[in-house]
Amino acid sequence: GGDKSSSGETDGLLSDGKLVVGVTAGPHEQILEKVKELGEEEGLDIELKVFNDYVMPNVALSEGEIDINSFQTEPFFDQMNEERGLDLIKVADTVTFPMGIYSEKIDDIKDLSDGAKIGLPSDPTNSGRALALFEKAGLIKMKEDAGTDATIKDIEENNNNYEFIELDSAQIARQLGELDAAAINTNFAMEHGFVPNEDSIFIEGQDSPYANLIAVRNESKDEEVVQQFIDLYQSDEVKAFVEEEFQGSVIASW
Amino acid sequence: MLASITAFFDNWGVEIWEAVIQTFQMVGIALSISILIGLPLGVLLTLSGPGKALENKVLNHGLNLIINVIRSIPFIILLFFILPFTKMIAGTTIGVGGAIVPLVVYTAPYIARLMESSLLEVDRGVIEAYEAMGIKTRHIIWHVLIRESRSSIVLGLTISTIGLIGATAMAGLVGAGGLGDLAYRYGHLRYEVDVMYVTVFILIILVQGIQTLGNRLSARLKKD
Amino acid sequence: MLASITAFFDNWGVEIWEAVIQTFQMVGIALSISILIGLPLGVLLTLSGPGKALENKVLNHGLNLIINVIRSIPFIILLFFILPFTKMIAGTTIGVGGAIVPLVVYTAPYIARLMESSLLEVDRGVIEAYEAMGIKTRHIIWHVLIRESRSSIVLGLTISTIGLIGATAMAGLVGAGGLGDLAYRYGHLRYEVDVMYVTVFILIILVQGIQTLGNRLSARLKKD
Amino acid sequence: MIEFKNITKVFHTKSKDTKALDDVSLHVKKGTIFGVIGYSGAGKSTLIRMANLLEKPTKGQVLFNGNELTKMSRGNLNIARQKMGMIFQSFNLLKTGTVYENIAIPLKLTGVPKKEIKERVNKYLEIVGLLDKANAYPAQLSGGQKQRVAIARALAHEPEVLLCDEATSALDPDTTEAILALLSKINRELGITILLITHEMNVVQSICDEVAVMENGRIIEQGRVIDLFSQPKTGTAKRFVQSLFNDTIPEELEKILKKSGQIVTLSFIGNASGKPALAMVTKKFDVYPSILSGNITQLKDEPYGRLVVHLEGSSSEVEKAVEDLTALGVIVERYKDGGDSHVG
Amino acid sequence: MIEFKNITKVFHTKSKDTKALDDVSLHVKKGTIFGVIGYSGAGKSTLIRMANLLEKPTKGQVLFNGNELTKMSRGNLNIARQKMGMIFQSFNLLKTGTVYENIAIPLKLTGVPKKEIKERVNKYLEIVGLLDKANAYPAQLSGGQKQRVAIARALAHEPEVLLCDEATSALDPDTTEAILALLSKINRELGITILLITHEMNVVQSICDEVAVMENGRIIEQGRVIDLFSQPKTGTAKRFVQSLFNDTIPEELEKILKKSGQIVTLSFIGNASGKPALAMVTKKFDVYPSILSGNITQLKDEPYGRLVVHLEGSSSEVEKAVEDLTALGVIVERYKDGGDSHVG
Ligand SMILES: Nc1ncnc2c1ncn2[C@@H]1O[C@H](COP(=O)(O)OP(=O)(O)OP(=O)(O)O)[C@@H](O)[C@H]1O
Ligand SMILES: Nc1ncnc2c1ncn2[C@@H]1O[C@H](COP(=O)(O)OP(=O)(O)OP(=O)(O)O)[C@@H](O)[C@H]1O
Ligand SMILES: [Mg+2]
Ligand SMILES: [Mg+2]
Repeated sequence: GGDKSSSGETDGLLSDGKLVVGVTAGPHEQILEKVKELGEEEGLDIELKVFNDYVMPNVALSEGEIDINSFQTEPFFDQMNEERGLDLIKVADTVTFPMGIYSEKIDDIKDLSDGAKIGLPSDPTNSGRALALFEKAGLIKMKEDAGTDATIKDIEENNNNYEFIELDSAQIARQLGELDAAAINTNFAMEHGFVPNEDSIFIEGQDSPYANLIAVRNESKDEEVVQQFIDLYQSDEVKAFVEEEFQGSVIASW
Repeated sequence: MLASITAFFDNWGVEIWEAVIQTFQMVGIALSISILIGLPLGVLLTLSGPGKALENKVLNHGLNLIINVIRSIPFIILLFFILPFTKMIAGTTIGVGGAIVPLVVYTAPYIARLMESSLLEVDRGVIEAYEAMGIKTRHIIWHVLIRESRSSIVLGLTISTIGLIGATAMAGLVGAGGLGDLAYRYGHLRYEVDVMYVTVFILIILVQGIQTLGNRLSARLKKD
Repeated sequence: MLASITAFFDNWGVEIWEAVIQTFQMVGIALSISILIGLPLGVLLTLSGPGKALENKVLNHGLNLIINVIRSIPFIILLFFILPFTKMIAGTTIGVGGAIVPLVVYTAPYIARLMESSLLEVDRGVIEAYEAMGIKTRHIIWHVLIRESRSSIVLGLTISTIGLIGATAMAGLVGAGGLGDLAYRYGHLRYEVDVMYVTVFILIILVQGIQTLGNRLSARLKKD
Repeated sequence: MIEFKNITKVFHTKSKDTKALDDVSLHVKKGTIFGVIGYSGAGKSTLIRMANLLEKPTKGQVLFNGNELTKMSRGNLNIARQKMGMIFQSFNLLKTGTVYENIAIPLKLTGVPKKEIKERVNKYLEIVGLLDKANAYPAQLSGGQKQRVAIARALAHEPEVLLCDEATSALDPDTTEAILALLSKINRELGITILLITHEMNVVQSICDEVAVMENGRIIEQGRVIDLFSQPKTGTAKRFVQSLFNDTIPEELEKILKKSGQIVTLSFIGNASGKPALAMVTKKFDVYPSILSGNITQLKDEPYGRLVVHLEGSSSEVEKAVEDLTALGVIVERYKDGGDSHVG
Repeated sequence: MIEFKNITKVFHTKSKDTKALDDVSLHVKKGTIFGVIGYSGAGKSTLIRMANLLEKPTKGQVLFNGNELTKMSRGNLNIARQKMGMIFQSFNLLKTGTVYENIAIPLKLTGVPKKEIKERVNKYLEIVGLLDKANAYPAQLSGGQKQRVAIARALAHEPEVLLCDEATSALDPDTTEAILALLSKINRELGITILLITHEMNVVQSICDEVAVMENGRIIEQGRVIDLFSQPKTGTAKRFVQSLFNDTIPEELEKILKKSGQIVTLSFIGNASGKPALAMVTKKFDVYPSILSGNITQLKDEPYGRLVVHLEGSSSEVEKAVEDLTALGVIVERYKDGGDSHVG
């Protein structure tokens, strides 16, 4: 279980009888609550540690304070694993939050005027992705080596002088009125009352590389309880819950 | 070494400079407005208290309640809670303009509270002397209460300015930028530690400067 | 109406109750430790100043610098900046345990600053009277300085307690939970506004209670 | 000018209630200098603070120029207060203001024209001898200097009424005399009414017209100064008068002298100094008067003296001398020691 | 016991420097009561604050029992200070403590056993007449009551030396007398040394052995009290003495009387009261002495008198009378008005 920093102990993740799972607040947390419920039925005691931050869940996992985390996209995970030299490993796919571009002012992305204000999420799991989306929509051109954790600093061409404003991902929908367009995660868009496929002026395809994942420390990837957890997560009950709860704004990617 | 410093500033110079400007804008504007609101609020809060010159139970309880309500709400929530209000006042909820309103809402009651604790320390005898001369309460407020507690008020304002700088770090959430936001987003979230160190260093210089200035001024204003 | 309230609490009662407990834990523990550190720090800061009983330029400048450095770093960054230190002290960096250390690091210098501005207001004459009686500085600190400024110290502690409650909202970043975090997570991130309103309401009650208590106590301790 | 009507003031504290004033009535007439004396804690400061309503009476009324202060609006009260200057027992100066500012600021705030302010401040600073301290802050002043600033501040308003609470208690005799001379002068020349609290009988002696004696929150004696000095009715008044006329002698001396004559206290009022009564008696009878202690002084209007005298001689001669002295208008009393003192 | 050696104290302020003490040397011997008088701002408080090093000398040394205070470690200084009690001009009480606590807390902190504290506090509260105010806070006390608490606080330590800065300035004469009697008593019975600053000459007169007169930071005169009273050398000393002996008469009176004789000032020292000099002269010559003003009083050890007398009679008779008086040990001076006063 958690709070065991000394790695490689033979008694494994369940030493204190609980599997400690790190998540970020929001949809990941909601899904994990469902998983936890299922775990109870099967006699697996899951404890959730909810973070509001995108770095801590990995750091805490690496330090052994938690056993598993489920909150990040693959590009972000790879980046962080490498940069900080963490020995973490992806063990399963979870869900995808397709990202769309929304606007209250225009109906077609081509109508964006010169110097338009365009919002995008400020957090690292989402901003690179939003920029990639803008590139795909033909608004900008990114540097070649920009990678998945690109920031607005990595924009190479911005011929129409768009002004990019980084905002809190959860709030962009509410502030959309002051922007000409913005990239919004589908879950937040839906909570705001948008129907993604109808209201977006541009949306990520189903082939998005930004699937979220479950990560563990390398040393514990083979533990039985990890697989048990993955099975719980990738169960039909969870899939049904995701479909019902998020109405297509969160897509099960397994 | 030198080369790497040059490289760093080539890369980040603009962002850091912008962040500095944004921080100064946010702090400067928000502080000015907060003082304009917080000072009279603090005076009113103090003087409407029991046994004071403008004793008024309803006003006192009302002010206390409002200040407490605002101070109850963590800034991170306040920032979004008052979006409609921000929009109404500032016309925008984004950028430096959008950050000013929540920063003021956060800082003004804080200043009022610090004012209160300064004003309560003014010697009653001097106030009485001025009352005895038939001087108007509004003049007593300015020429006795505020004057006599100015050294302590300056310290309070120093403390709140530094608190305000801390709060601007979260103003990044509404796209206002600033040093704190730069440090958080690039330094912490993206692990560009250089950026973090440099911005934090600038913040330290800033805060150290403000505190030193505040302490000096306060000591100079103290005449006993 | 009643039914919906019951439903709400059936649904959220446990979370809210847990958050209340977490908030109380964080505030209670962090405040106690912060006072234990901040009070002596404030005394040392004040008394090492120019012309004071323990005048010591190096110590004074050192303390000032340390306090300023810590107060320069926005809490959101401080939280992560000191992770290794947190790990060393608390053995963990997450949860309530992991939040305590940064909360203390944030609050103690703050208390020290507020202490400083209270202590500076103590009448020099009384201190002199006790010096003239050959009483040890450490006794003067306790029986004169702190005693005479206790009313103002209580107000300062009230202000910092409320600041601390505000900071716990960010402790959610390290998974410590608490009311502020609940409000942020559900209200802000999930649009469950009911939860947000209820938690904010509880926070308001809490803050109002603390402020009222603080003001009352302060007024009672004031004897002039 | 100022009239207190049945004023009672009770201070409530947790441990007990203190009746600082108990049904006090007093009329300070326009143009008079009215002194109030009494032991420490008698209620003097509380009384003077009633005059401008710094302290609100629990019961009773305070009238200023016939108008009830207790019923005035804030604005009118302020107008009335501007006519009253007050010198506080504890000075109450602005710590953050220089000596100059301490006098100038209130003048500015009560609407004195800018040009005049400078003149007035300098005038009164000169009067209290503090021109060279104009730029000093109160913390840099001696006790007496602070008191003089407070005096200058009150005088600079040139008020109609001056309320002085122990205004000269921290001053040396010379400065005190100068301040009293000044008060006398403004009273005489400008008709300013002065209500003055003091514990120094020489202050009462040298400038007061009327005097009231307080004890335990009550006025126990009141009247013209000369009457109080010559015929104090209460023990308190007697002891205050005695403080000035120092008419006690050591007990051993008393015992020795009583063997060879009689010890008497002589009080002269008015122009007794015109007739050298003691000299006449000395020439007429076989007595040798020897002055043991006492004081002859000029009260505000009239001279007044009080001497303890040993009349050496046979008891019949002494008897006759006493009769003669009495006939010459001197009050003769048999000397007895002043008795127990008030404290401890 | 306390020795000041060439003490100079300069206060630096932005506008100018003030030399509060200027090369002052003074020796307060064990067991004496030493008075310091001087005009407001003369440097008296600064001097007394040197005695326990509350104020550090710019130049010079302070010795306590032969040890140089200026060179002591903090710990030793504290030990020395515990032997000195001090009564401040501005009381300096704990605002947050009751009267009881104000006396008890310092006792506790200087290591007085718990049981004894209660006794002592009550004893000294009784002495200063404040037992009934034990639970009051300073803000609830009158000026004199605060001063009495400060006195009780200093006395309760039962120190070897007592430093009193205007300790009775806010007290009525009766209370003052009682406090002075107490100081006299502890001086006599316990041998306590007292350094006392005052502007009230009657305090000097009734309890001091020695006295120093300060002016502009310097000691301009110093000696036994009786010498100061009988032969004041400096103008300042003369004016202080005059304040007690009030030997001025109205100018009009002076003019009238001068026509019928001569006005003289007579000073008796020692047991002049044993010989009724004035009476003898009256009988012997054709003069009618009439006492105009003056005072005869008991200094600490000896009686002392100073009278302004009108000697009515022909100038030759008056001349003879004056000669006779001088022969009897009376100092006779031609009366002239006291001259200009110190302030404004
Ligand atoms: N605010 C107060 N609360 C309670 N008691 C008070 C208060 N102010 C004064 N008293 C009490 O009222 C009585 C009268 O006080 P007051 O100050 O009028 O005395 P005073 O005659 O001026 O004495 P002094 O000559 O010592 O200045 C005292 O016993 C005092 O303790
Ligand atoms: N802290 C200070 N800074 C500057 N000047 C000072 C300071 N303290 C005292 N002085 C000045 O030193 C001189 C002597 O002051 P001190 O208090 O010794 O006078 P004092 O003889 O006690 O007078 P008083 O009888 O009025 O109390 C005064 O002129 C005063 O203004
Ligand atoms: Mg009084
Ligand atoms: Mg003095």
